[in-house]
Amino acid sequence: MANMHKVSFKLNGKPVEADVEARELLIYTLRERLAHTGPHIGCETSHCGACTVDVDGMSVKSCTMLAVQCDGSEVLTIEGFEQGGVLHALQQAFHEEHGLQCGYCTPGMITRAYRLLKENPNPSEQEIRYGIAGNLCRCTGYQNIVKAVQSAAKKLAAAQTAAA
Amino acid sequence: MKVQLEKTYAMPAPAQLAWALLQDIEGVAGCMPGAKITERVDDTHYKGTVAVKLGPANLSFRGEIEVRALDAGTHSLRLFAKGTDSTGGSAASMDLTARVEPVDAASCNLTGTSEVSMSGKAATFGGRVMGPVADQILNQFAANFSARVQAMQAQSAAAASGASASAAQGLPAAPEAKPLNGLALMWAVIKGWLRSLFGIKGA
Amino acid sequence: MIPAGFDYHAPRSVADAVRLLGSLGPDAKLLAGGHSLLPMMKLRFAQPSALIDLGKIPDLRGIAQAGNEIRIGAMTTEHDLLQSKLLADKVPLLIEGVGQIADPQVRYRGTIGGDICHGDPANDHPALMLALGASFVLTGPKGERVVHVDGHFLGLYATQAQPDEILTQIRIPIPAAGSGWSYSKFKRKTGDFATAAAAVQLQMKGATVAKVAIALTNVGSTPIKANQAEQFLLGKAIDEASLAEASRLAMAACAPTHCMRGSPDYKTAMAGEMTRRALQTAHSRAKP
Amino acid sequence: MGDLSDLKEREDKLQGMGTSLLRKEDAKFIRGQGTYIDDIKLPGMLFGAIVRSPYAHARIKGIDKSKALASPGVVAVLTADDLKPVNLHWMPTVGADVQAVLADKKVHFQLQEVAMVLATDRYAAYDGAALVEVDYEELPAIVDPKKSMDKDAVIIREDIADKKEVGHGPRTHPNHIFTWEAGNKDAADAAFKSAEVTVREEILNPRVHPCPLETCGCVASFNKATGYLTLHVTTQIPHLLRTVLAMLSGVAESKIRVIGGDIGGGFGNKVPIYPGYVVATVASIVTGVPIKWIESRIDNISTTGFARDYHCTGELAADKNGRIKGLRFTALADHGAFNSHVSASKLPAGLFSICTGSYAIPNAYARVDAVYTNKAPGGVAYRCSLRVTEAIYLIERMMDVLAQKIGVDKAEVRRRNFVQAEQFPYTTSLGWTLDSGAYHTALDKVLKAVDYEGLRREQAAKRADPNSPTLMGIGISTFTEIVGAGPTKVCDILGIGLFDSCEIRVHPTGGVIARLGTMTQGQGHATTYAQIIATELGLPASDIVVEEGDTDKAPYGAGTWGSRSTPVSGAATAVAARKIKDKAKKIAAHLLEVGEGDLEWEIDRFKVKGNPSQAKTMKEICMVSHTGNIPAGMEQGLNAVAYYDPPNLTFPFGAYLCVLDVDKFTGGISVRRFYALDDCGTRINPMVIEGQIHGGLTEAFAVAMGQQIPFDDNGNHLGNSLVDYFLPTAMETPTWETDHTVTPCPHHPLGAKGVAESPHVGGIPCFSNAVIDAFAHLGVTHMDMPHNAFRVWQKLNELGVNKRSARRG
Repeated sequence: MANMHKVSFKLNGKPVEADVEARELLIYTLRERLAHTGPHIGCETSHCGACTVDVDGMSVKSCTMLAVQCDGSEVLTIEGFEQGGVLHALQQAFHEEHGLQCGYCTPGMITRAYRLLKENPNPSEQEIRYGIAGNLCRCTGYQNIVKAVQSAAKKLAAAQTAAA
Repeated sequence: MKVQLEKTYAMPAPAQLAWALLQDIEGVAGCMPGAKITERVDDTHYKGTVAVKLGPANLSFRGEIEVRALDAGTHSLRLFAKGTDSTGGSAASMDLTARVEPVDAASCNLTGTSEVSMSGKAATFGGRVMGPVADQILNQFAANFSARVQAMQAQSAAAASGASASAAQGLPAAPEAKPLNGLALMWAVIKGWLRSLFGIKGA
Repeated sequence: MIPAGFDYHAPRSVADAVRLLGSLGPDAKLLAGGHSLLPMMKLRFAQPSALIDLGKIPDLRGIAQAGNEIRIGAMTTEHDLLQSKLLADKVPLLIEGVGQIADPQVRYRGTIGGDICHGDPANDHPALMLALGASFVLTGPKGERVVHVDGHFLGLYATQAQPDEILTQIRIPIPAAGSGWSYSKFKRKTGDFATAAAAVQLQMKGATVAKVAIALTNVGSTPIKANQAEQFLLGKAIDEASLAEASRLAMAACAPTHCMRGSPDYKTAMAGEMTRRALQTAHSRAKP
Repeated sequence: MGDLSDLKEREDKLQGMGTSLLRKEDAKFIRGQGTYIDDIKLPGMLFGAIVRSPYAHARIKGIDKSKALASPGVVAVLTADDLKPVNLHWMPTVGADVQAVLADKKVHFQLQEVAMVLATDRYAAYDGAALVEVDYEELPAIVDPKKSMDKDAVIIREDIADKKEVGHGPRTHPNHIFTWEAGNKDAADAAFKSAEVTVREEILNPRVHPCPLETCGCVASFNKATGYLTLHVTTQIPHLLRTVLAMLSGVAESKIRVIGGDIGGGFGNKVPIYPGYVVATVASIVTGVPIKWIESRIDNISTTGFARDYHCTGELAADKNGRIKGLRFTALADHGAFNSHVSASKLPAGLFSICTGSYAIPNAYARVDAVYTNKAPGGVAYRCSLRVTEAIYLIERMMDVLAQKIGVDKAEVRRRNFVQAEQFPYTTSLGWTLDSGAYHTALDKVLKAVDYEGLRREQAAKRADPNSPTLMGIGISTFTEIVGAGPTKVCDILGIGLFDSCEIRVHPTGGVIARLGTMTQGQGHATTYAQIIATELGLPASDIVVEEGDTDKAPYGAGTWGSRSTPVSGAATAVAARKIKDKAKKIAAHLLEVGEGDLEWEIDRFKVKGNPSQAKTMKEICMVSHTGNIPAGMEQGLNAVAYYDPPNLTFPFGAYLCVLDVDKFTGGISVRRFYALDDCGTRINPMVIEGQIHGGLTEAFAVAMGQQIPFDDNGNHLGNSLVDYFLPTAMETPTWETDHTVTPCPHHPLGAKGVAESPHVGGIPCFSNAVIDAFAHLGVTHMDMPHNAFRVWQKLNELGVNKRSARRG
């Protein structure tokens, strides 16, 4: 029997703890132990990106990271995007630009786009396509997802200047 | 997923000795890297395991070996081995014909013809590595086989007029089954090539 | 698609990691970014008894210049490499190569050391290292040794690193100012290994080649240095004729196996084509 | 009152048909609050992991569970022997065959289900599965369907070796399933005999997989106390599934509840009923605790719901001007190891007979021979109706082959053979009545939009230049789809007609709940159905709730596949709404004390003709309908249910054009432009339609350029994970240009047709035609999909196009 580990990390700003086997994948801990079912499992070979979460400022495929590796980390999932009843600009934009259909890739896609815009607040279409190339969508053909990310980028920039 | 292999190795020992060893299935298996006979069902049926290790990858097969032919006339042995890996996800079988041909009084050739067939995950994901791996296994098998025939030769020499027929008895124990080691093997296989390229750096 | 059980260790220092590696035995494996190892473990091709996670050793991360070489900690991620102004300035070939590895998420986790240690000729760093003439610092119980990339890759998943050694640092001699570079990679889709790729570092003297390194990805059981193509190009101008001959010589060095990416013929042809394109691009970037 | 701005305001408030209403379903998905199958967790739930065969064909000599049972957390291991007592080790298929639920004595394809390990969690279950020891005796496998019916071919299905037929007429070989024919062979043969020109090609539609991002799975929960079975499951057909479960399990259909929940994409993969569902259900009935089974991605691609695998031959006979006189299309269909192909009972080859496409072809004959191989069963329609992609691919490819043969432009040869606008309704020589179309208009609009002549000029220039590094290809496809199965007289599954349904309840304050027999998987039903009702009843879409997929709540229907939701359930919705509107009109007349004939409808109210101030809004009527102040003898309430049996299928069509460049040296292809014009009749929500077209085109691109499930000679999969199986990322996916014309469907209450599949069905041949057009000047008439770089390079290499001129630079 493999040994157990106690991991504690910040999940969407709140401290959490779990007792896990060393082999337990982060996606499993999030979904099965911490009831965060936003991130999904799509391929298990780290190709589809449906399980994408943000760990310490990195977009990570949580099906290819062990929960024990997250001890002491800051983890952000789709559940952490809406703040005080207000949707994040990306959530709003995916809705307004029809950037989702079945919704299965959406949490991973939005979480990835979030980090992309943090690093590149004003990306070109090509930069967006390159930036979300680790996230597969079978429904939309990406065109409206690209539009959504562009529109969110504008909204966020506007908010920035307004705040400044 | 099938690969056919035919290889000939020079053995620094008389054909009779090599043939004697070839008839000793446990002994032959002992020369197979990572292989071990775990049970002798009868004279022609055995059970055993083979562990193949390549970098981080590690497959261990358990299965059966059947001696399909043992022809003293042509000094040839035909084996059929098949097994499934420990997770049940992969399976492999090998139809092997090994033949000893005298070259001169002191040396002979060991020729192996085999068809290896893979099923399951190993065939799906292992296609890219299968050729090289099978190659490595045979090369190390030949090396071990050669070492043992030479040991037998030394022994029978010591035992003055050794009867080759009984040479199979009292052999040195088969080298303990170590899993096929990718590093050591690759090193052996391409040492010559490396030397030609970069001298013997890192040897 | 769930790995078998194992023990997990996260040493905080290289010394501890080396000690653990020694004490835990041959069935323990080093864990870097995990994007090669974890999928193998999920398929249960690999079932290590223990993982030694190098991710918590700060000393193993970082990019710095020391004299005429760049030193990169083995656990530096592909993403860190891409962000590095120093590399963009001194070793642009590495940046161009890394930008074509896998996808963004994999680049956040994947490390240069892990990519090299895996000893997979399909990975991109091995050929990049060959083209750059890098050296590797291997740390073991007997201390450190520095090995040159030439001859480091012995075969599929096999390198000169001994089972008790850890790759701790990569040292890259800074290419001469004004030299050109290119990593031309042909792949089926984003996230895929190269069907074939060519890494070229080129130094011109006037109109002719003063120094050139050509290395190929995924067309043999190791990354391949196209020595004959390099030899041939010395002193030649880069033109249709020399490009044709250089790519022919590069192809002659290839020995790929068949897989879903294509036949040996095709992969060899792609290696030739990528060599040609990398040389052209490198030439266009090189200052005479 | 009544002035235009007021009318517009009231119209806008409804957000009814024709407006791009943002989707109601998005709210939960953008918050990560969807409830997909693996999100469901019930108390005491066990996880089931399936043990699968590494062999494509083998006898099972023994199964040793002992090690698995000893593994921590493992509760039970089920094999065929354990299912025998309840007689569920085999199950009937919709193809009139039987399929092993768990392998009984033999495995027939690689990764076939052999056992299920039940454990306290997923990790324990997979550990246990790895410990089940199965003793196999390998048998030779048949992978190539062309070898299935060889005299000495190994018999794949020993269990039915002596069965004379499997549903559809006599079998001529133990590995033969059926032979299906349509049209008049003699007439077609005669047309070929007298033809000035004939062309023939062998054309493969390779085995592919829909590969939705969510794999298949279920949670079965049987309550021993109440005898009530609840199945949460990834299904596109909840009601049919409930019926089949009742037939299989013996549980009364009234005590079975199937819940579709949120589905992470279907594309046909979630139509069939899979062994995993059945074993989990049986396991729950036996253990009395909930059982979850979730498929891995590898299992998904390898074992559930493949598509195509049609090995076709196309022949056309024409006069020297390219006017087609005869058509002969045949296909050898690889159905895998069991005939669980999804098809309507009377249509074993589905709708393959739509293969005359958009063209007036006087004489046609089609034939499909289906055979067994050692591959996975369960052939589905991958984002298309049954076998329609196969049919349309064949005719659209053959139109190009014909054009090349007679040296006529590929657009022109289509024009010359189109069914003319005035010919509709047009009955094809294979028996379908195309209800409407405007094919010339569509094609001409596209050619103008892309400057077709200009493109051909550019292509000619490129062909003339030996130093051009690329070959330029222009592909056209002018397809006609057949969707909306379907009229019960032609279409049934297990005897159940493929009608569909809608139940509408209007509440006193004007809120509406509508429940339908369909099952959304991302198509936006909650939005588009609401828009239909909004327009029909004059109540705002925002107050209309749509429910689907829970068989305890929704009326019976055949589900969502084959683009049937709008054609069938959309119609049912309109019909149900109109029943309510009729009753509302009576109430309005009663309240306004006028005859019904004196009333006219205006957006959201009935008003008295010539006296617009006299009116009753729908909202007012909703309340009144729940009071006593209604016409004598009338029942309270404003509810209605409609079961719609469509008089015909619908025939959406389109004209697509693709421009691409082939790298002469790598075989790599880059799509420069793709222009898609679709005509799906009345457009309910343009935004949703656009989205469906983007998605369909992307899946068409994937199929044409890279998708294939390859096998080796032993029947091993060679590419069944996303390592190899091609799902394009944002980097590979082209940018889509869309356009439309509107030709309403004459027999649909709203004039609407299906749309989601058109881009897939029409897109695939368009890509292929473009790739092959790039080689047309070199005498190439056909290249099989997928057009991946390796395969394209082989053609370049064969033709020597990839050789550089030996000029010294």
